[in-house]
Amino acid sequence: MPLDTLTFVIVSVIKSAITLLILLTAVAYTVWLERKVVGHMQNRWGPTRVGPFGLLQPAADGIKFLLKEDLTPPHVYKPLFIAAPMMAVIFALTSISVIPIGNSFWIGNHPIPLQITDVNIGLLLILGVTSMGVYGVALAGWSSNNKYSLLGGLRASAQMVSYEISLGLSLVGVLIMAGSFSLREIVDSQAGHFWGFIPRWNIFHGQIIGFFCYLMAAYAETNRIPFDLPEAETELVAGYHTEYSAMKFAMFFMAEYANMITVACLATLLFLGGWHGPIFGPRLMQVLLPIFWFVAKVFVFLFIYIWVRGTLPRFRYDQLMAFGWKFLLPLSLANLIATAIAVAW
Amino acid sequence: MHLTLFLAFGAVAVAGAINLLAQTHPINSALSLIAVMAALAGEYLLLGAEFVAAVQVIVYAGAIMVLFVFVIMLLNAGVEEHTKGSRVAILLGVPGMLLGSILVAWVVLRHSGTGSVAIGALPGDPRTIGQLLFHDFLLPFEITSVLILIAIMGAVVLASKPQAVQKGRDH
Amino acid sequence: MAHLAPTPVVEPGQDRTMILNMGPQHPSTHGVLRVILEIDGENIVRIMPDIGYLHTGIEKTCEAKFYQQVVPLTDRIDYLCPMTNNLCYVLAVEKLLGLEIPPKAQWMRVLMNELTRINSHLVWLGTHAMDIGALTVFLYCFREREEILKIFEMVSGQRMMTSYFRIGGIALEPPLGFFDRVRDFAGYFPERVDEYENLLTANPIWGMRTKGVARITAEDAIALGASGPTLRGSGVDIDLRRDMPYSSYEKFQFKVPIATEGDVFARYVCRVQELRESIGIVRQALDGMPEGPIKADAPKVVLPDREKMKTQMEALIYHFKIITEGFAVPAGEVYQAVESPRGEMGYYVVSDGTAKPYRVHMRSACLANLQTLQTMCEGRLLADVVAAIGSIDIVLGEIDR
Amino acid sequence: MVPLSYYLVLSGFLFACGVTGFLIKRNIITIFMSIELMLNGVNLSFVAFAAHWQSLAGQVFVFFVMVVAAAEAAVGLAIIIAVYRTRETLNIDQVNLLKL
Amino acid sequence: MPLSPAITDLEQLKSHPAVARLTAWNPAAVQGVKFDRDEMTIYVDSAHLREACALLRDDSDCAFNFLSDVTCVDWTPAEPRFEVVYHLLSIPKKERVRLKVRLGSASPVVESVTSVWPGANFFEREVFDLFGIRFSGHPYLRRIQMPEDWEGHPLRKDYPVEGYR
Repeated sequence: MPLDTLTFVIVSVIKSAITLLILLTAVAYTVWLERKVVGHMQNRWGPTRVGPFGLLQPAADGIKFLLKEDLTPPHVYKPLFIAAPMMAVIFALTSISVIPIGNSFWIGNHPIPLQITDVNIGLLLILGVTSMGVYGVALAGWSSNNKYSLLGGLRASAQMVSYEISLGLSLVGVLIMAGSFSLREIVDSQAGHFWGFIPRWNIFHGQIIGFFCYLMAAYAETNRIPFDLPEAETELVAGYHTEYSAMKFAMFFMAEYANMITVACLATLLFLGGWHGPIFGPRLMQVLLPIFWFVAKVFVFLFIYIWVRGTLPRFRYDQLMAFGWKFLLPLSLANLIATAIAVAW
Repeated sequence: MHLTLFLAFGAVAVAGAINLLAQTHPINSALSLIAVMAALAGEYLLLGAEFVAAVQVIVYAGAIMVLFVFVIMLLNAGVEEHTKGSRVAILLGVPGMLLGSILVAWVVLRHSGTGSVAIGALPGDPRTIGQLLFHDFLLPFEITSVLILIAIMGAVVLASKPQAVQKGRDH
Repeated sequence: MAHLAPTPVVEPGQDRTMILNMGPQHPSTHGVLRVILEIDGENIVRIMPDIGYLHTGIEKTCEAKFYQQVVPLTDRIDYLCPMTNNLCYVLAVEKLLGLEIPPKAQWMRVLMNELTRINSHLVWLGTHAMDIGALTVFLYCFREREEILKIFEMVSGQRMMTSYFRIGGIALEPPLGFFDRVRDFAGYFPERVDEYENLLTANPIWGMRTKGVARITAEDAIALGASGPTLRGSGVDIDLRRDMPYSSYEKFQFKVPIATEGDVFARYVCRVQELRESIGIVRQALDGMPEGPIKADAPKVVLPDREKMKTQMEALIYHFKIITEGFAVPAGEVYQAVESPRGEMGYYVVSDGTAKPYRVHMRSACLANLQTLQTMCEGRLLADVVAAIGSIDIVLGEIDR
Repeated sequence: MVPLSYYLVLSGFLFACGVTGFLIKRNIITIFMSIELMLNGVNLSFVAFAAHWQSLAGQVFVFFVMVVAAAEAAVGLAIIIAVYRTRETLNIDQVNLLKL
Repeated sequence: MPLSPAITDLEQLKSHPAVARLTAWNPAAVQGVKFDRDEMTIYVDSAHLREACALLRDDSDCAFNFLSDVTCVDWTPAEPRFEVVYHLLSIPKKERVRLKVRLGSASPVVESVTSVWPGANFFEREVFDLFGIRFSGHPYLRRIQMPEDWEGHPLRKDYPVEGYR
């Protein structure tokens, strides 16, 4: 094997491992954050017992999930029942691979981009992988051989397919503005300021409606309140994961939060200017600040997620479909046409 | 390297295709087909057709096959039933398929074995494809968009419940 | 009213439909209600409630107890409004005995009864909102409910199973600081109701989920025996507190909220307005609380005060007799109904002249209200069943007894 | 470097599998999936030829095939649902009459 | 508030609208009346119960349009053993009346009032379940509180309260 291929493989493996580590930690602490924030919104404390501020709670949860008895009900369709959570988690984790979290930095003469791989169709790759994510949910619902699960699975697949269209169309506006599928180039197109102080992010650059559509569609894609019908616990017990327990359940759980993080990263890259922000200070600071801005924006987006969860009730199934097809889809189409006209001018 | 990857993806595709035939439950067949499609997306990537690969995953695996799975779940399709005719079809069809593919392989390998493609041989980036699609192939593009519109309408009409049935339910 | 007739067979009527068992272990059937649904996709074709999973035979148990021993049992029927059940039972027995209750006891009963109503409505609002997905309202409601439970504990020593009302009056003189605490609560509670309404009433999603959903007309509601907010939400103006007053409710000023739409939202509006009216009644009760004894002057029925018992021979004898052999109640029968948070709570007590009731029957508002579910839900969506069950505010303890 | 013929053999095999599935399968949905498999086989040869001749037109044809496949899936599945509604079976042997 | 003795004389209570209406309709339907502790009780002949209920519901003077409750009392060993008790409420007049039907122990059957008030459904099922009274014409007379395979009717006075079944 030639040397540069070897280097490529080694660097990729290292980066994948690091990304996976960071992502899983982020997933764990997003759960913690959600419990804490929703707790405070609801006059509770959230986790406090394990570690300071309950910071070790995710570890405790993980141990609990690992040590719990892994039940497989007798009437399930076993191969898919086992495969479904794996599919969910694999697709959720894969999509993070093309997300850049900052500028490249240099080790010697080698530029190390802060992402696993920089492909020039990065955005399409994410869309493709997330569109596969529906299989985990749908097959879990079907293979559980449980009526509630089946309804959850049906709801999930219908919902995710429907909202994917709006999701894709809401992104096209940004693509037209940036003229590229590469996430790095999209972020670079958002550098600079209007009149010296308003950052040139897409959200301030005529894509506010696009951002709104993206937000709604993304909530629906990740099955979060107010679109959490596939797992609406008060109607469908737990929807598609009714029959799951222990680590298999934890996989769905991880997949949901990993998807949330992916969506938040994507929103940051596409609408909120990625890692752009004021850069100052010594050289080390200049390397770290973009990452900080990126993480801060992702955090804000996640916070909105949690905030909405603490506030809104849930749609009904027909209303959800009507909202997706009759409101969100025309709106994102209109946004797309308006953007195209504006850019062509 | 190229050959190894080609063979790996090819093996997945072949295994998926055979599994599609071998499985009796439609959901297993659907999953095998998804595997075939994902493997083909890999082949496209090897050929440098990145955009096609992405669209293959998004459209085929992410949309069309989800519809299939959805319908299988909706209709609660069970294991296939076999009739006398179908057994004959299997007896004749499988050897026929093997024979046919061996024949095709022999002819192809024999007569066009000279050409070869390199990894990433195509300039398959979205920009050039877009140029081609919206300039040279504009008319076919528009016609397909009309086609898909008609298909959508047809699907809506077909899948909506007949009026008589709906009235009968309002008791 | 042919459409109100039940469709009982538990088999799918059509080939495309499927039978879904909702409950008895299901997060939104509020206990152990089992609802058998026949669904076509997400549409409800038929719905049939199945009850009895919490049947404890309280009516039978009552027949083996002395009259005063039945009071703690009544707490356990509807565990969300124990005092209302206490009140209804003691009113019935007092009517059988022909007892005169001193004004302070009556006003205390009104005060506690209205707090109980608020308590029950808070649980309803929280769980109903949670069924529809608004998690936060649940915890907000339980924050206020906690304060009410603390008030209950202060006055009766128990948070839920209070047994505070006794035949002939109330159990104990309210402790020091009790009225201040209630006044404090009544002071800030209206703001808290505003808080709940901020989260729900004008929320478009909440409106979409509740307006026009699970509609029932006034005629159907009356025919099915619905009562309370379920009936008033359909525009029937009846409230037993105002129309057939008991325990000196006629001395209080309050409005009876009515809504005409008959949907989930109408019932929601009725109950939320009732929260505000109830706190108004609590204030009036605090302001006009009369002085005087808290127990009727009937030594053979009412337990003597502790101090009298320790100092007077006669009181000790009465105490001993009441505890060991109860008190005889003149033969006869009484049906006493009160307006519980859920509707018409009625106690039918039959006496044969002995110290134990011959028959105690509870008319459960929920049992009748539950029958409306069929009319409300057929032809609607699965998620509407959850909203409808939430909106009729059932308590399985009361339904099954 | 992979010979073009390898791609064509793979493509031909997938197509043959599709044809066989079309013939031997009894479930309408599976038959339908076999058609998709054939289309996929053809797509592969399109892309391979495009790479071989360094012409993008082959790729463009793949898009058109995908669009047709999508339209076909939508209409076909709708037909399957309609057929299932009236006949309550998915077995092709029992759906061989044009009317009920 | 001393108790006044119950009035059971039909003539004295003629002025009550429900009594007046029922006697005017069919004197044989009214077997007796009782006015005790401000509550009106009318003993109705079991054969005429459903019609009497429909009459009281639809009559504009009475307008007892709301069925509050259906229950039963077991007076064993007396005969007739069962008293099925109906509590009616007039929402427009804010009045109550109690109808009673006496049933013998041999085969306690009474007409169902579900055709008058669909809401009687659960109440009658409960009475059937716990007392074993049969309601003819009830659309779905099955046990409601007890399990389907339960033996006996627990609220009857002769049902054992101790020991194991």
